[in-house]
Amino acid sequence: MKLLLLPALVVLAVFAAALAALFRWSLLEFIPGSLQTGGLTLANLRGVLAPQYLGAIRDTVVLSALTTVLTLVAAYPVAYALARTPSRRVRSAILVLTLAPFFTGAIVRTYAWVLVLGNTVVTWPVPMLFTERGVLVGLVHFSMPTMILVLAAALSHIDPVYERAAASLGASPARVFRRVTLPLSMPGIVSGGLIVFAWTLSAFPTPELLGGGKVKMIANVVKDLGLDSFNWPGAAAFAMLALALTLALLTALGRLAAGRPS
Amino acid sequence: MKLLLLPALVVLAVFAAALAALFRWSLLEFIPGSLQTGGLTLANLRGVLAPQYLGAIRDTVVLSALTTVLTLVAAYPVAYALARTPSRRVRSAILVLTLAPFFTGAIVRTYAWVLVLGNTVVTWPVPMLFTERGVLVGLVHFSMPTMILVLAAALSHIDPVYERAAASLGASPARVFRRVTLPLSMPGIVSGGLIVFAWTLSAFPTPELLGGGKVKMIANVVKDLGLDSFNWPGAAAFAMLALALTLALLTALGRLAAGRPS
Amino acid sequence: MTPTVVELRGCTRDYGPVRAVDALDLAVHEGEFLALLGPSGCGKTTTLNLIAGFVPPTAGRILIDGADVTGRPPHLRGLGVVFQSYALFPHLSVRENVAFGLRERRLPAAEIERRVGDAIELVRLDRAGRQRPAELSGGMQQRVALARALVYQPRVLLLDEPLAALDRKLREGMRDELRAIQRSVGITTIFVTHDQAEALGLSDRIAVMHRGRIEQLGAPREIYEHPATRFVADFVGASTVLRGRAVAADRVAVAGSTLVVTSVRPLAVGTDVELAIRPERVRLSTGPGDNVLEARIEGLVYQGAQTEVTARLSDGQRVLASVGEPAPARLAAGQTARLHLPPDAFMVLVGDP
Amino acid sequence: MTPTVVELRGCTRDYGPVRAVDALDLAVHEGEFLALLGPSGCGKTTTLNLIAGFVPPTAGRILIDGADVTGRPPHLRGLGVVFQSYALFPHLSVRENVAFGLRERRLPAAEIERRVGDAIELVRLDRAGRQRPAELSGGMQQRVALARALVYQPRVLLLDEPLAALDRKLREGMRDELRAIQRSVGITTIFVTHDQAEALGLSDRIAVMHRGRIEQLGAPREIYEHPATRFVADFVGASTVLRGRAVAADRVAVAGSTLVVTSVRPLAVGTDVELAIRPERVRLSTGPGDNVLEARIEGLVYQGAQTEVTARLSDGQRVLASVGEPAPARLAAGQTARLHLPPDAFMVLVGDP
Repeated sequence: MKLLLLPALVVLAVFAAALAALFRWSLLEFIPGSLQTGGLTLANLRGVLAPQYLGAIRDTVVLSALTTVLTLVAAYPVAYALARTPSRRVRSAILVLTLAPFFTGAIVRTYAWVLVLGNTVVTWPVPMLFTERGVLVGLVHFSMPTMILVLAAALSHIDPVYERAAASLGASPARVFRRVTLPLSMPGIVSGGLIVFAWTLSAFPTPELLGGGKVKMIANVVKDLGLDSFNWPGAAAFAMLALALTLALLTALGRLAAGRPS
Repeated sequence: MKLLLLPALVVLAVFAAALAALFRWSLLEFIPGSLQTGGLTLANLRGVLAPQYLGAIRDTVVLSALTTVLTLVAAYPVAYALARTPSRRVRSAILVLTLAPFFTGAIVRTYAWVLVLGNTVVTWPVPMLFTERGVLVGLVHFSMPTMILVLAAALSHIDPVYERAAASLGASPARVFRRVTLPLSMPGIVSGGLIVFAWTLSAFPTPELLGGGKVKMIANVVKDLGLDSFNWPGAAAFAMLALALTLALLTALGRLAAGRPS
Repeated sequence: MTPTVVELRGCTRDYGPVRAVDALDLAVHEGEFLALLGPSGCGKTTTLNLIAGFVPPTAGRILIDGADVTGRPPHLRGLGVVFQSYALFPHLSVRENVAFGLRERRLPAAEIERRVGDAIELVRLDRAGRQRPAELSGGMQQRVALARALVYQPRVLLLDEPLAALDRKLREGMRDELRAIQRSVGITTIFVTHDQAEALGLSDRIAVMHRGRIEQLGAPREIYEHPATRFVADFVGASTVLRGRAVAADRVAVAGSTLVVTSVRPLAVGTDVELAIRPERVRLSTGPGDNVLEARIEGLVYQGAQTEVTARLSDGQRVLASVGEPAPARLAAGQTARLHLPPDAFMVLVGDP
Repeated sequence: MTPTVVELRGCTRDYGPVRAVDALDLAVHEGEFLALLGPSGCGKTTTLNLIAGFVPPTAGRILIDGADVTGRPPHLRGLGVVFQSYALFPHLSVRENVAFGLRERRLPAAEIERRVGDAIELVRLDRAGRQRPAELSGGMQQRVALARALVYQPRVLLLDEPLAALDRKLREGMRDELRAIQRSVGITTIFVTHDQAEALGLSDRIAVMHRGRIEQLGAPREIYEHPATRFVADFVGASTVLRGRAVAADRVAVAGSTLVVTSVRPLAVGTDVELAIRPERVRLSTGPGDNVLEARIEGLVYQGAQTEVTARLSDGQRVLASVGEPAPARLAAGQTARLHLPPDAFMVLVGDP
């Protein structure tokens, strides 16, 4: 199918060029108050690690990690039900409920949470809106559909005969889950966790709206730099940081996966 | 695994409650200049179809459809290469190149396009930035990773023996693609197209930044209503519209799929 | 009489509108090796699943050692199961797979270590202990599955087509090994198969299943030499079944000739009867004689030790014959041959005509 | 002599460090049915893929009707292929599947209609034309695959284990049908199988493959009665192979006794020789005599028509015997039996000792 390889190369070249352009911008000198840029410099990349940004980076990593863990815990049972129910109707109901927020879009979904967290529906014992707690709730909700789909795909690839075998060997349902289902779904847990973590690292509308300017994640810093200060080289440098974090994560997990015999 | 069903029900109940809350808000009367709402009304749902919004709805549907088709065409060859290359390295390279923009986040990606489309890198023969053309480019780029992954999954499920069989029956590589590979990848084309279309219907950062206020899609209208006018019931009504569009699409395609014998 | 270990009483299992198992009664005795033999869809695997507890019966009861276990979940039944696909846990090593059942029984580590070692030795896999199942050949995987199911000394061993996934050559080796291990352990075993050669070669008793019911239950020799029904005669041993009319207590008219039939019971004169005869009992005859029919040879399949001959009688009925080497005459398709059907070779069939 | 249709000249195929096919020479004649027989991994499927053009050879040339097709892509080779999994297009109906090859040849619609009808009739699937492959049974799918590969009258038919996916019972029926269709069409056919019974029953010639090479090539009877090597003797017919020392031109010392061996060639006195003997040629003897060895019975496997006996000689060598019914004596494991090995039953092996 060489006929398909040429267009593939073209598309990939465009992707590579876009990435290269972004990288080049991150190396250009920012001239405040101007859209023009100066010569090559490492100042932007150094600037990323300036004290005023380190807090945002730390907050982002912590929030992403928490989101990943909470999403995993909340999504697993739903994914299990989705993968294992014999009923077409139950499957459809689960799909509609979990995918609906996915398809209403970030803005609508986030507004819904502004309403819910803003004490308009229920009254919360602790402040939720414009706190990290609120952002976390929004991020988990945002990540749920993806996580559910990835986990359900992994779970549906596990042959139920393994669970039967474990039961025949004397394992109670809880033990079957612990010793067979859970370890065999590990590939789904890893990819789902990875996607959600990396995705949350670059989340924008959720922290912007639910954080109300009080919670800053990397994307919000980038937006401030780009849109408010027109510091596009600085924004590009942050983008490179996010990308580097993601690639580092991917590599680490790849090593981990290669380290344990399959 | 009844142990897992209870938490699944709890999670699903939260989803259902969020959806119900959104629906209820869409029925509450908006009192301009106030965050309080009045009694039940259908005014918001009717307001969605007011002339000043119909243009945005039409633009959204047209842009989403164009994005879906262009993404499909651009993503197919890459997905094919990804699914069929025997080389681990080629696969890794394709994955890094296609997934990198996915993980840099909407904001960074969109800024990169602001730079590229804004005649700062190359000079375009026609205006790109702040036009529907520019938004389209951004949306296609945004949709590519998802489409590539969905198509690659579908293509990798096609047993190459079918292609061998077609070749043995006298079909040239182009004919093998046309008569076997393409029809057998139809499930991936349908789900990929559906996801991208529905997702684009609710796109926000791309039209907001690349459209520069001149291109309005539904999410931008919702944002204006919610953030600028504090008309949350109106925003909720729009969310319901987006959801209804998506469900209608899902149902139509479901019918279509059921109509043709598998 | 040896005590009954597993008993099914009127067990029925429906899948939607399909009745997979139909009011089945079965008693399996202490230490015996019982085969459930039948074509796909006959209900044999469902029967195994009922015993293991993987599916509950729609009606009926299941007893193990006299105790009603109908509602008891699989992990409390204490059985050993070997699955067709082996179902070895891919994330565990061979040793960990074998130790699985012992760990669930919370035995002391030293005890587990010792028994796993013994079981691995029993199936001759001493060197593969640290490998993952995916690194093993089919035959080795089969042995691990067997060791895993035997190591905690279950009351009953259930085998679901354990040899079906193996190559023909390997299958025969594993068959003998399986039998030797079962004998040495002395465990009551129920074995599901669609392969009559496996059932005949391995079992103490065979239950031939058809449409959710047991068509015949007996020792291999009994099943082979005295099939009760046309289905059993055909499924076990690919017999020829001839339809004819009894013209005397020991004579049957078939294709214009009269055959002498030595049967336990005298035939009812004037009734239609079905006679089954094994291909290897049909002989080529050089001249005419008693019980010799003329037939046109339709097909010859050389099989080394013997040649399988398909021939058709003058009335269109088909006869299969297995002719040993060296053949008494050179055979060719289209020729007319004389087939001798010895009077004592006939099996008179009853039931589903 | 009949003309050569397919010819492989010194074909080698490597997969990374693994040599799947090793400098293979093979000529397939017009109209013949040739089996490539061997265990999994012997290179038989790779050989088929080389002929079909699915993989290029690492070295060597492939000729069809004398023309070099080594570099020609599969769709220009004009062959018919039936795959082990059938590879029926799931999105097309049975008729559309069968019409596929004709459409690619751009025949007029009426012609396609007619030939598809004929092909579907040939394989007796008249009623299934509009169904999808998934709605058909395994045997029916097999027939569709055959019709699809035959309908455009290819020069050569390639069959890759076409019966392996079928149940034992169905397999035997399809085997006969396959042979009948091939005969009636008269097409040159190359058939890959790991099943010796299929190869013996179907083929005009058998190429027994081992480690990427053809170990022996000949008619079924020749392969069965005169295996050239230990591998062939064991793979085809599960022979016993005895090692002994030639003490005269026609005498071999084995396990303390001297056996008379009728061989085409005189044996070189003092050399070690390997004698193969088929299980069905070994007879039980009631008393001592020429060519009678004592052996301890280790295992008995009842198979209905015969019982397979495994026995061990005093020097530890194993002998397999197939004892027909009714057995001359009641046998039991552990007993000592006398085995008669007829002088003309021995096959003297050459090569890989």
